[in-house]
Amino acid sequence: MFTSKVPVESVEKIQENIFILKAFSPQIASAIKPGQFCNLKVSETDFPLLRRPFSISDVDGDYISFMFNKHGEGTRILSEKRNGDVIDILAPLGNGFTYEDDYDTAVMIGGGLGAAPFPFLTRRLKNKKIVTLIGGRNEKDVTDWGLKNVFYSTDDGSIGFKGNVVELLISKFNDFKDSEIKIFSCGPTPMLKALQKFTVDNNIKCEISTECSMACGFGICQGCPIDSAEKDKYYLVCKDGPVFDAEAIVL
Amino acid sequence: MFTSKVPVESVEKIQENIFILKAFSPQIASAIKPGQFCNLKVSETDFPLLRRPFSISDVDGDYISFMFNKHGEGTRILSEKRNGDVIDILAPLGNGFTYEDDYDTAVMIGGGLGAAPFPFLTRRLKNKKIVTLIGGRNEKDVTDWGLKNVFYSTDDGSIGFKGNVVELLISKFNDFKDSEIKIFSCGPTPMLKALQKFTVDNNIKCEISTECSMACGFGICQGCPIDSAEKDKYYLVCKDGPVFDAEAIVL
Amino acid sequence: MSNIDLSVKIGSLILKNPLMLASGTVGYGNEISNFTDLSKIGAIVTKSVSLKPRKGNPPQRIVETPSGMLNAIGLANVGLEEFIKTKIPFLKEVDSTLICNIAASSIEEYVECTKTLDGEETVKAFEINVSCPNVKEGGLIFGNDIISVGKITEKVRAVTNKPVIIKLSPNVSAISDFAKVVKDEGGDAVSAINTLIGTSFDIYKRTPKIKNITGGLSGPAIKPVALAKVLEISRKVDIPIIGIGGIMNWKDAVEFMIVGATAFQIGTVNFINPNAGIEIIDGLKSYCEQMNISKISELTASYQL
Amino acid sequence: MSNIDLSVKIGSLILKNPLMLASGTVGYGNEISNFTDLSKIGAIVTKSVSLKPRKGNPPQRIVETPSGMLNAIGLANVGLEEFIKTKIPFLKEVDSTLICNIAASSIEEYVECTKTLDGEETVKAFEINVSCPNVKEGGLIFGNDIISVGKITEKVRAVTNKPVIIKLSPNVSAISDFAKVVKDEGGDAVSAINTLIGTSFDIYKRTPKIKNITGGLSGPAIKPVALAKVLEISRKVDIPIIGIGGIMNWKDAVEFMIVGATAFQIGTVNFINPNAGIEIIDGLKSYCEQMNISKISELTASYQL
Ligand SMILES: Cc1cc2nc3c(=O)[nH]c(=O)nc-3n(C[C@H](O)[C@H](O)[C@H](O)COP(=O)(O)OP(=O)(O)OC[C@H]3O[C@@H](n4cnc5c(N)ncnc54)[C@H](O)[C@@H]3O)c2cc1C
Ligand SMILES: Cc1cc2nc3c(=O)[nH]c(=O)nc-3n(C[C@H](O)[C@H](O)[C@H](O)COP(=O)(O)OP(=O)(O)OC[C@H]3O[C@@H](n4cnc5c(N)ncnc54)[C@H](O)[C@@H]3O)c2cc1C
Ligand SMILES: Cc1cc2nc3c(=O)[nH]c(=O)nc-3n(C[C@H](O)[C@H](O)[C@H](O)COP(=O)(O)O)c2cc1C
Ligand SMILES: Cc1cc2nc3c(=O)[nH]c(=O)nc-3n(C[C@H](O)[C@H](O)[C@H](O)COP(=O)(O)O)c2cc1C
Ligand code: FES
Ligand code: FES
Repeated sequence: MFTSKVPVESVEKIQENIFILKAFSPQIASAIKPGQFCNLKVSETDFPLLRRPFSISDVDGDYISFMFNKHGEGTRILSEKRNGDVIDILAPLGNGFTYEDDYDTAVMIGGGLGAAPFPFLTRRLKNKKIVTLIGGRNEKDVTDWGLKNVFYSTDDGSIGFKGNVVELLISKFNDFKDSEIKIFSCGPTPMLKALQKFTVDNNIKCEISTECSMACGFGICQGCPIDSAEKDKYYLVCKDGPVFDAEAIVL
Repeated sequence: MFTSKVPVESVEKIQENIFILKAFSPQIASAIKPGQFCNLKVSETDFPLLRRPFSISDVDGDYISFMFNKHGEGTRILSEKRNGDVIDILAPLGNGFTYEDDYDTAVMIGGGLGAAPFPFLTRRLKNKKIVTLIGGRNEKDVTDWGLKNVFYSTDDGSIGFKGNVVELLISKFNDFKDSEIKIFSCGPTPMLKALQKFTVDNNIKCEISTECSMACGFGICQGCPIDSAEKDKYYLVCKDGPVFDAEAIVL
Repeated sequence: MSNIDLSVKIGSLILKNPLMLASGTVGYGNEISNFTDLSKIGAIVTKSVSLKPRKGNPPQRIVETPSGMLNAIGLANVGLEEFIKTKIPFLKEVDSTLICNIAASSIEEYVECTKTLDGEETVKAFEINVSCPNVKEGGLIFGNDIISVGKITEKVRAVTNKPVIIKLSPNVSAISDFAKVVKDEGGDAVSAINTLIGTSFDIYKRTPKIKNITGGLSGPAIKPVALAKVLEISRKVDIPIIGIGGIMNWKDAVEFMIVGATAFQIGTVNFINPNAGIEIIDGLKSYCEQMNISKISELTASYQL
Repeated sequence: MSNIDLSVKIGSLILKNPLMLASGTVGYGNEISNFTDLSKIGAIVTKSVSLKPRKGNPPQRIVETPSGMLNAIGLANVGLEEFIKTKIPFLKEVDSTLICNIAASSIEEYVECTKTLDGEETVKAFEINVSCPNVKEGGLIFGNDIISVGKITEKVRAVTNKPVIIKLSPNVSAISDFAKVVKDEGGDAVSAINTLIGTSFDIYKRTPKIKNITGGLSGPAIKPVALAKVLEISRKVDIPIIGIGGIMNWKDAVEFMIVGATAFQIGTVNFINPNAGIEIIDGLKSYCEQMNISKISELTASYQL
């Protein structure tokens, strides 16, 4: 873990409201793993006060990328960064995906911007088949940036399967019958909850990347508890997560 | 008085730490007079909270200019504006100089960035001689941007007269013996105080442009009092000033 | 658009909408009328007036702080006589509701001011400022003393039939105790909050930046505190609350209504955006439409805890 | 550089410099030691420890506000036993001064915790948290009650010879009254301030953003208030003050010392810049050089009013 001042290479708008910020950081690029995140100081002033947590979306050589929606003050500022601007980044944070264990097919499931960590995971996966399911409200919500073998679901059916991404998974489940799969997922809580139930009931390996409000991002503020499956115990999303085994947490 | 969203044309660094911000505003250009000021919202967010008051430094056709030092958060943000950025400006504010009355020579006296309002005054003056005295700590503090017939004074003598600008005025006073002069001044309080004493003692017409902390800039917060020569009465710098007759105020 | 009922009721006072301009932040209305249409504003609360004119504190009176500002104006005002003679006539022309804010150094002075102004038809209600942090006498000494607040409410109540609103100090442990006393003594509503006491020093001169040493903190920085005070009163005392503190936009205004405010006031934002009031009213309308709220008063204290 | 004496004294406790890490904002020191050299820090104040472990409040515990943040952690901590077994050993290795912050729901619990920890050589002083706004019992109920604060000080004082620091609540009208009681009952110093009570609501769901409904406001937003509280104590009571609230950089730290603080703590800034402590110490040194100050303790209460 370290803080580092990182120069922005580019900010690209790849969809109606989806941006990719690319920055040059050999240090972070070599230290970070898929599923881990960074905590970004979006401005050089004390405003906005807190850092903003973002998954690492891709690492390409010495370059790192973040994928984000513009919705509040922090993401607005990020979306306006220009080549040469410098961002103070705290990284690498949390525990990433465990993707090198024993299984045949990696099924990545993302709800909306939940796709963010998967380009990097896709890049790092060796000798596994990949299926990627991305869900959103409509066509504009989803992207296949950096992904492989992508199937969409949308609430309005404007692209791909009409329905949510867990329904899409269930509909495709027969395809996976003959191989052992492991699910990597990230997205809004209702989706993760449905997925968690499905995978636990069906005894499928599943890792969930979670999100919550954070102050520090590295374990000193106790601001990011998540209910654990153990009684009377919270995990900290930033330190014990953000990626958890589906069985380990209560959503 | 109105608020207006004004596009930035350019920001130019004309000295070590002196910037000119030029913006396009036919509306302000046609409404504002020398010595009046504007109150600028330097960012699009609520931070920094308050507007920043700046004299109008020049008006050229539909373009208006501000001259400033970068010293705090607000001026830092202004110095980083780029072509096309938009600034919310409240203008025209306060009372400017009375420069069309009866006298022969306009003597403009600025301490450091006190020079700011004089390019515009210089441009508007018709049928008057102009002498401009600009004082600073050293060479880097002073500029003749937009000024005419300039004489410098510096504390360290690095350029022009060695001493302060009031001493420079006194040293040149013989030159003005035969013409009626009117002094227009702006700068740090100690300088204005010395000048005020000199002009009142010698019965010279003198207008002083003052500065103080402001919130609103147009008379609603009562935040900007200045002692008046009348007993038990404050003027408001933003509404009754910022330009005052030297005799009207207590500095 | 026009189907939404924005009106609110505070005691017998009915306002066309819940937005008021806070005392001390719009003077007597004339300067700000260059920027905004005062006839659309729910109510204008005038700068605190006292029996005699007050010169106010010497400069520096204002300093910016992170997301806030400190002020120590010291209740500079023209005094009651001049107020009636020159300020009321202007305000009469404006088709808005006029609430007169009164500050005083003694209970008698509060009573005398109220009595005198009670005859002015243009004045529709009184807001009694028992909480100015920036004057030596009165102000905070009253505002932090529950017995004084009770007495002032009682005595002022006795001399007017117009709505009496008491503006409370946030610089106390339990603001709801003060609201309770106001209710018990016949006050119609409370305004919460006035500014928090704060200071700021020049680290090179080691002097306070504000001549008065301390000032009152306002602006977005205090919004969370103000919301908590309004919520505290709302949960404990059944009295209309006028929410104040750090409102910059319609979202902040909605937040105040949700935690318990019947109406709200905007202060500091007027200095930055003198048309903020109108923009906030428009924002409230759109929000109500979007949320299918037909009467804005339904919002008041609609929190789900 | 090395000529400047940065050391300060709080009762019998001597710190190598006036910078402390505030309770609850650096856990037990281990995570932050990845970013900063703890051996250079004046003192580390540990997360409030209570007799039994506390799970803390359910999420959401944190929300950002303008120039501030609200937290309602609810004193989540490992409990006294675990603290002694696993946390103190790590802190022993670090060559810094360890101050143990204690929270409790009864006077007896404060006393028992202090007694137990008194034997731990690594613990150099106690900071008694009578002012946590985020727990149902204890906390604020004590913090806003001057008699309780006096009693806690007296009882804790009786069971230890190590310096006793009482951490005061800002949510009161006259914090100096509380500081006076602490002094009278034998406390060595006061810490001021803990967080201000605040809240924040989701305007679409109408629910509090923080599950606990209210939280404690910290960060730059509260700095003016904290400075005013420190100044108030400094002007009225002769007791060492540890200044806290919104310090982001060395300038803020100097400001706190000028208004009366002997030492100061940084909290929220650790989340944003975990090396802030070291940077502030460096800034203090440069300031002292520039201002020709040879002992930093000269700064304390050097205000010119
Ligand atoms: C581990 C982790 C990884 C994340 N990865 C991504 C990513 O790759 N791409 C992406 O677009 N977003 C991601 N997020 C969410 C991202 O942090 C928020 O979108 C961002 O903080 C919003 O900031 P804002 O200033 O634009 O929004 P505002 O709403 O103005 O922010 C206000 C406050 O709320 C917090 N906040 C707002 N939304 C969220 C949220 N969804 N989760 C947590 N805190 C929030 C902010 O951090 C800030 O403190 C991640 C969050 C976490 C915890
Ligand atoms: C009528 C008027 C005309 C002015 N004209 C000019 C000009 O033409 N060029 C120029 O460089 N400066 C001018 N100033 C001063 C200018 O307003 C300040 O330099 C500017 O506000 C500093 O902002 P900051 O955020 O960079 O500094 P900060 O120090 O970060 O500002 C903090 C706060 O202090 C206030 N402040 C700081 N310095 C001053 C100051 N000298 N006077 C008043 N308030 C101050 C700011 O407005 C802000 O509220 C003028 C001031 C007034 C009142
Ligand atoms: C410059 C200034 C002057 C004020 N003067 C008064 C006053 O005369 N009487 C009063 O009751 N409140 C006064 N207030 C307090 C405001 O009415 C309001 O309660 C406070 O500013 C909080 O609201 P805000 O954060 O929206 O500004 C003043 C506030 C400011 C900033
Ligand atoms: C997340 C968080 C947790 C805190 N926990 C404690 C605590 O356990 N005990 C305590 O005495 N103070 C606690 N505090 C208060 C801080 O120690 C400090 O008094 C306060 O944050 C103000 O300082 P700051 O503005 O520098 O953060 C906590 C503050 C924060 C932000
Ligand atoms: S965000 Fe601070 S502990 Fe997790
Ligand atoms: S700055 Fe507000 S009255 Fe002058």
